[in-house]
Amino acid sequence: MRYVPHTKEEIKAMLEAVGLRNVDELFSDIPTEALLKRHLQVEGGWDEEQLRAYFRKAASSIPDANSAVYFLGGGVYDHYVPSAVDKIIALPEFYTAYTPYQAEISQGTLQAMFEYQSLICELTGMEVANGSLYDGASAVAEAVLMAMRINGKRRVLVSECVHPDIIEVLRTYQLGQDFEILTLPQKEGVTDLSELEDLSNVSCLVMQNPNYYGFLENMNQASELIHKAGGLFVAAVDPLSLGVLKSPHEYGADVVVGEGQSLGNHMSYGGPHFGFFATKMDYIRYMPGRMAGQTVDVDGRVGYVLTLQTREQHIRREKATSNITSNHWLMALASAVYLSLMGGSLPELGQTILNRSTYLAQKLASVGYPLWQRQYFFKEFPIKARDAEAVQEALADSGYYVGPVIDEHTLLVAVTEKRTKEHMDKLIELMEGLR
Amino acid sequence: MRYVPHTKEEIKAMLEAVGLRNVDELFSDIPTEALLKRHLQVEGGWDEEQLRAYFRKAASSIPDANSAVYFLGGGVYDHYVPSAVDKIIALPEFYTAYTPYQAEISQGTLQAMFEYQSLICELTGMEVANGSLYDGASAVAEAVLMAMRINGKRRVLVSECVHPDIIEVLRTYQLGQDFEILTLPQKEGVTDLSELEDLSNVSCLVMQNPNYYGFLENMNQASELIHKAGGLFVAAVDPLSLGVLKSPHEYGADVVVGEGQSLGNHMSYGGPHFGFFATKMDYIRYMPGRMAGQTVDVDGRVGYVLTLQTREQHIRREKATSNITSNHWLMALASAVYLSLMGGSLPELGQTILNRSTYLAQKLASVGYPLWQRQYFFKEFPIKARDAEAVQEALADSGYYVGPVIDEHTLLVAVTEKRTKEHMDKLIELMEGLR
Amino acid sequence: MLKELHKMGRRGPQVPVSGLEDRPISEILPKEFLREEPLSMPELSEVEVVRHFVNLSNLNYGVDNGFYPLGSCTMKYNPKINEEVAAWFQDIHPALPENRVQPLLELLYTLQQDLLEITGMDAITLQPAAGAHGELTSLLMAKAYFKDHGLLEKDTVIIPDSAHGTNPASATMAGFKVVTVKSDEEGLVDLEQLKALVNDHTAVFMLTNPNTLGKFEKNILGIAQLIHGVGGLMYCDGANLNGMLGWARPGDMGFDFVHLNLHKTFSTPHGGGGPGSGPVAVKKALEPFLPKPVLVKAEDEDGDGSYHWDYDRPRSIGKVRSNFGNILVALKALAYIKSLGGAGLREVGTMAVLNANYMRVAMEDTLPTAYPGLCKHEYVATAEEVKKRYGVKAQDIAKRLLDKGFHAPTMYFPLIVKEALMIEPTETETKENLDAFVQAIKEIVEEAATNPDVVLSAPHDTPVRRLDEVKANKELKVRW
Amino acid sequence: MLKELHKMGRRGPQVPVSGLEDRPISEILPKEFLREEPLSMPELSEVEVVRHFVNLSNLNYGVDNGFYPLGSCTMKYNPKINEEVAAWFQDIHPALPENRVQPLLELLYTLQQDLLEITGMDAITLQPAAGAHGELTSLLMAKAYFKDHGLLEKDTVIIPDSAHGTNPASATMAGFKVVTVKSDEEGLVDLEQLKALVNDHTAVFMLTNPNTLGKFEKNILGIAQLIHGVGGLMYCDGANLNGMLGWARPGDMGFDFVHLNLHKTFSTPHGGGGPGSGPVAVKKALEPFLPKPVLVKAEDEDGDGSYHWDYDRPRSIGKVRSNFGNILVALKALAYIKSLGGAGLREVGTMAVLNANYMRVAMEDTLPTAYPGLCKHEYVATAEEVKKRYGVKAQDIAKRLLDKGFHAPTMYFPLIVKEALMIEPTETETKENLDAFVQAIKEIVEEAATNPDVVLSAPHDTPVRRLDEVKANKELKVRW
Repeated sequence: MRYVPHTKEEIKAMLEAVGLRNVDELFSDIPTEALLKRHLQVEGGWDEEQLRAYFRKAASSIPDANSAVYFLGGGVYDHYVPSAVDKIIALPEFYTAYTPYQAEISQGTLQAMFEYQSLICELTGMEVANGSLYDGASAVAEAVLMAMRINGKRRVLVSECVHPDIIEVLRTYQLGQDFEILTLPQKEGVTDLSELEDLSNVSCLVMQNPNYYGFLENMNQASELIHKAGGLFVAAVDPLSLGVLKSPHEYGADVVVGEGQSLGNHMSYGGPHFGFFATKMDYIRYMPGRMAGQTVDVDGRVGYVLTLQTREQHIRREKATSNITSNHWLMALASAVYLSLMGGSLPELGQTILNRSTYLAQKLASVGYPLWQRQYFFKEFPIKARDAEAVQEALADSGYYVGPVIDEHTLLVAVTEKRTKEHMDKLIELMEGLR
Repeated sequence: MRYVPHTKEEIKAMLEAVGLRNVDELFSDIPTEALLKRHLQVEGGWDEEQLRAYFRKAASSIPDANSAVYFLGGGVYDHYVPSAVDKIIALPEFYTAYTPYQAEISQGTLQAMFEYQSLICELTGMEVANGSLYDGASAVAEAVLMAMRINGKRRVLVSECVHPDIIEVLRTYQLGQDFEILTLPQKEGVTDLSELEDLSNVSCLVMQNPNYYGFLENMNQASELIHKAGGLFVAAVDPLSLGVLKSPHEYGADVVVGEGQSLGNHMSYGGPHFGFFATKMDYIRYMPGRMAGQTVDVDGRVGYVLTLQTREQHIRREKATSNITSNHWLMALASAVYLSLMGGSLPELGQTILNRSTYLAQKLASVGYPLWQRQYFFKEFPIKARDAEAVQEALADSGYYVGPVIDEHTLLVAVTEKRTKEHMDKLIELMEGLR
Repeated sequence: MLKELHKMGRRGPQVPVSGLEDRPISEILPKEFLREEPLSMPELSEVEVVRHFVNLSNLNYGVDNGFYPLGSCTMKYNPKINEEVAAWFQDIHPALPENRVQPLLELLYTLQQDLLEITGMDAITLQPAAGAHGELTSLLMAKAYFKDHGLLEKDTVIIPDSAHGTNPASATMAGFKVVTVKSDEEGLVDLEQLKALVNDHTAVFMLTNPNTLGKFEKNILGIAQLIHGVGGLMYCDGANLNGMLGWARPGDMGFDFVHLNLHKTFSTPHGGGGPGSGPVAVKKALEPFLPKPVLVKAEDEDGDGSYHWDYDRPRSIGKVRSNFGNILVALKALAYIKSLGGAGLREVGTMAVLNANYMRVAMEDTLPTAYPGLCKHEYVATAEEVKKRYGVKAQDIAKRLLDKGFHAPTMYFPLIVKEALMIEPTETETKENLDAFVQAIKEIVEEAATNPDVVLSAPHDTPVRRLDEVKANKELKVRW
Repeated sequence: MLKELHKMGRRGPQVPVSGLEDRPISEILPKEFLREEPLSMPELSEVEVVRHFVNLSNLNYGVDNGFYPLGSCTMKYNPKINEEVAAWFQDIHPALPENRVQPLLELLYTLQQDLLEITGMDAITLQPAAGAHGELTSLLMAKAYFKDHGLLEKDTVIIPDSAHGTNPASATMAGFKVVTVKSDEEGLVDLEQLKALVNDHTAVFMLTNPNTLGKFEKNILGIAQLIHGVGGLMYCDGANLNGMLGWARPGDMGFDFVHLNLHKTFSTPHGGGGPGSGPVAVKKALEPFLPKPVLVKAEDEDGDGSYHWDYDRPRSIGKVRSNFGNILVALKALAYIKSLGGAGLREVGTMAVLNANYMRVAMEDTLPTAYPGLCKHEYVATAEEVKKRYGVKAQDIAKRLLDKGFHAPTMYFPLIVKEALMIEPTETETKENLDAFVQAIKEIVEEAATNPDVVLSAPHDTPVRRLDEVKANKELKVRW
């Protein structure tokens, strides 16, 4: 049988050693009423060729980024993944290991985690980072919970321009906590910072930059505002934008989180990706998640261990900073490899994305799809269309994909460094034809 | 620039260290007349996304075994390759190493080579094997050259039923050597062993089993015959058949060679595959190619080295047993992994291939495509058709491929363990419709 | 270290070309949006990056290197075919219109149906990213359920003292009070104490079954009755499902919800710390509260199905993460399930339990099981006696095992066992490997008696030797 | 060892199912064809096989582990993208009708055209499987060429004493007599001796240029004139093409044919011993003799091309192997060429030569170059002085380098240099790596002076230590 190496003779010998007559007796501690009296009705027992045929049939009929042209955005993007990234995270010693509990035989994971943390710190300008969380949305929720742990206040301000998934996840996490969420309204595509009245007992303000629409927020003003009110500034950012956009450190963010997919991870129909989490040294003991730290071994050699484990659930149980244990390390490792390969090119990358997306936005406007709002943007932007869904469907029939659809008359268009002039000109032509 | 890590400052510093003013001076030893005065006219300088687009465009428009159904044979077959095989030969320490000249840091390659040799010996029943040659056809040529080195005779008998590529390669190698090739005619699809008259000074007899047509030869009789004449028996075999077919040892072969593709290697439009080469201990010093041997290190620990290197070109130069140096080790490694995974299943594999191919041959005969000759076969068989090429083309339009075409009225049909009843029934239906 | 390989101006792969003319960034964005602080990234060539990480990988130990009996982690073999087929889906965007991804949705729906059959439950979400995330999701659903039923007094979660730390941590995050119930002398929930603890405040009883001692909670039916009797919910931490796979189902023994760890029972690799996947399967009563969207199948008049992400779930707790779940992990699990089928899954359960019991018995003389008798997928040995006699602790034994080429068992867990070594062999290990491990344990205990220093100072043959965790915590060097 | 993991009845992956009823083999084939001897294969589970080979791989050292200055082997970085894109072509059968594989043939034709431009030649075959195979192919073509011209006296191949061993071995296989020409004090072909050796019997002069000392044969034009003067052919062993890539072309300096090593100059990985690929490019005069089939392009009236395997080559030497060549290797080389383009290829040549010269100069004080002065892609240092002084040989230095994390240079080659260490850094190495290697050499020579035992008994930190080759040769244990 697949993956079970035992021969019949061995099974017999092992049962004898245990003092049992048959395998049924291995389950004699399960009450008869709870025992399954039949086989599971699960189709299977397939060989590898059957598996390949089954999965290939499905895969080959989906317009993926290799057969279609994606201008899709909304938090997940068709970015360039260097070939070396995939090869490295497929190394068996990386992907078949568990969490590095035995540090002496896990230095590969631990050093890479230390390096990942360092890279995230350099990118965001923050002082410390953890070893990853599940995704960008849950990272925001964890950031908010941390802010409340830090300052004990129970009101949270969230811009309505952050990704709806973030707001929704935050509201879900709120079910278990006693705090209030106040939203800052959107005005002309960006957060309206003018309507804040009662800023008492505000733990933190959550802003996203570029925001859900791809528009750039006034992060300086937001930061000033919340700091005046005595709260923490939580910034959710696209890490790939930080080669050109102001770093969170520059506008005084206290916690920087975000979705890491753009850093060398595939789209994977939405997951697995990872969330990154960086903050100030002062808050390190309030942080959720794993962290690697440098130390020495008994011979004085430099090595790495999981550190500050006393924050974590397996030590602190109900008093832990979070319940997280398995995070999304392999995806964070991919980003560490990505940043090692492309880190020096991030300014160039940011610039070309700006250049491409600006080109497309201007051209689309010229053929009748103006920007929904006149704001500065990075990588993606919302356009107006008479019937957004109809446009999306019609383009899909030509193998071109835009979206997601924001409302009946608005849809997002994202332009990564994989989209060439040729792709864009074709899209423009197709869309012009749809008017 | 891609793959060159030097910064401008470094280049300057390095030139200075060498005492040169510019890079042109690095090439001052090349006569001006021989210097290229322009850039190479080679299109390129592409990034990875351009490379992907370029190669994907070509790959996606070819009917490969994942999008089409292959009944193609003639020496290369659409066999099942277990997923683990591909993952293992892609391990960087295996595929980015050179020939194991520094044994102490090449034990991975060397032990695997020792194991590969052992597996080939077990499979063929022979005593020794080398670490691979280029392919089956060149392996036959090397076997013939070895036979002549051993017994000094200069006439070589070759059945006309061996693969035409083998005969052709042998004739090419003959250009450099002083020997005579005598062919044994084909009769009813197998070698006619009755017409041998002058067997004087015959160095060896080359037979293939299953032969080019897929038919089974009378290897016992051939072996007896050549041995009576004092020559060596060179058997070219399909290693995958040896789970069920008589082993070369059983019919007394002196040299066993063959194409190893069927053992875990992809078709790759014909290469790279590998040739295996096994013989008797008596002939080990006459063998071409690399070989790993077991030994111990200074601490008495078991280890492996390249052995009998004194046969080889880098030591013996013009007196070497062959000029071969780089062989096809990685492909042979794939076969070692394959045999480790599937070795115990070879009898079952042989049986199912027999069962499938017999089923198809009978059904095709029943719809008007009889066997070209009534002989026993393994895996592939020749059928008669009014217009073989027309049949091939018509099937190709439905995504079904048979062949190669042997002559206007005959084509080969191969049935591997990847061809299901469903595939075969569809082929039968299509072919019936073509009559 | 990466940073030390840095050289300003060096580059890895090129940024893909656009075909557009370059425009200076100042023409595109006002300065106020632009970075002024220099960006300090290591600048490296591709070969240096590859070597760095290849060599790092060789300092690691994975399932592909050897035996990994890390208790409660179910470190079984990760089949290569699963990696191969899942990768075919890696370049799909989650915002693709539903009508373009039907074949993928069908795969995910099939996985859902298979997991429901495996657990004996009625409805499921693939959304949670990991086991702990599944726990949190479940407890938030419980919260919503009680609120929906107007049972606002339901504020307490009861958790055995042998439970994973995630259980109380998740309960806290979900806003419940945590009450601990002790284990009895058999290593099972102390029924008497449980009865005393259960009352109208009891919201959820979180039970890992088989538990972390590897024991099947044989009183499970009675426990369920007790909890249900006060209107509480029975939650199954499914981390240990491998110990009863194909033999018994949470849904048949009174559990109302359960999370699965696809990266344990269903062989998806753990990746050195994730990504996992923690689907939650529930009974009908909890279905309305599942996170949205829920993947549903609609059948047309011809019986043909189409698949939809259902967002119209008014009582849903909402999303617990962005998008739909760890899809590639889910596909690997589906490949695993399809490679086994019903009979194969049961054989997995059988052999996981046989392997554990075989080792347990073989080790009994050397390191006795804390709670003797039949176990399921794992058991917990205690080094208490060895420590008393020779001063050699569980950790020392664990470290010495590294020298002998094994990964160590889980140490010092569960907390109720002194000098605990929690051993889970999984079904993919050969008898020879089990024998070799038992032999290694015997040798170490022998060493403890005759030459304790070699054990106390272990490991000796690892890339680094024993590391100073106190220094790491004190000096907190967590970045370059 | 694999065999020791064997357990009768254990199985790896399943044989794919057929959907047919099983038939006993005796119903299909008569007994005379069937195996009677038992087949003794190791029977293993998939996890054991994977672990075995993963752990073996970790005993190896590849370019992805570190610096690999193995002279004449051009161990440059193997870009991962090349592996990725070539794999897309792995499941194509060579008997597919030509009209179904036009896009692939176009790629191969493009590679041919690019290699012709790179070498300055007129026609090419991709068929040879390796460098030595390319040599043999070339010499058989020469044989056919002379026969075709009725020049039967052409029976001798002249080869410098610094040449790779494959040159004379290939000449012998092609049925030529071999005559050796010495190197002069500059490490170049001794012109005077060459003149004395050249006569009407001279068929081919096989010259490696740049040669194995890393020297460009500056008299190449005169040599070509000399050989052509007697009707002989100039053959270029292109193993060292990296040393003049983009700067000079064999076709522009009088060579009539050249083989390329795609696994050297064009970055395709060596795989621990192949597969390589050894295309042969020729001048017009030799084109008729190329192995068949030859890949040709036919242009229709619209200028659209179609590609064909041309078998109608009456003067061809015939096939040198089955099928068309090592296609996947060729595609990796094409990806490499396309990633670089003309300017990039020239930069490769430049930096390969700069790296070699930089190291040469840096090492001069420690291990002097056998033939001083400008080199191309490699140079040969001699440990003769170190041996005389301290008794430490080139091999000892090589083995000690392994301890310091480097692969060793090629040892004891070319044969004309005593205690030779042949060093080829390639262009993909950083200056830091070169400096570190030079530093290591310095340390070793220092050790040789102060503590020679540590060098003589090296390596110390490798998976095994120095191995007994004599025993291996004597006892000949070459299988289990």
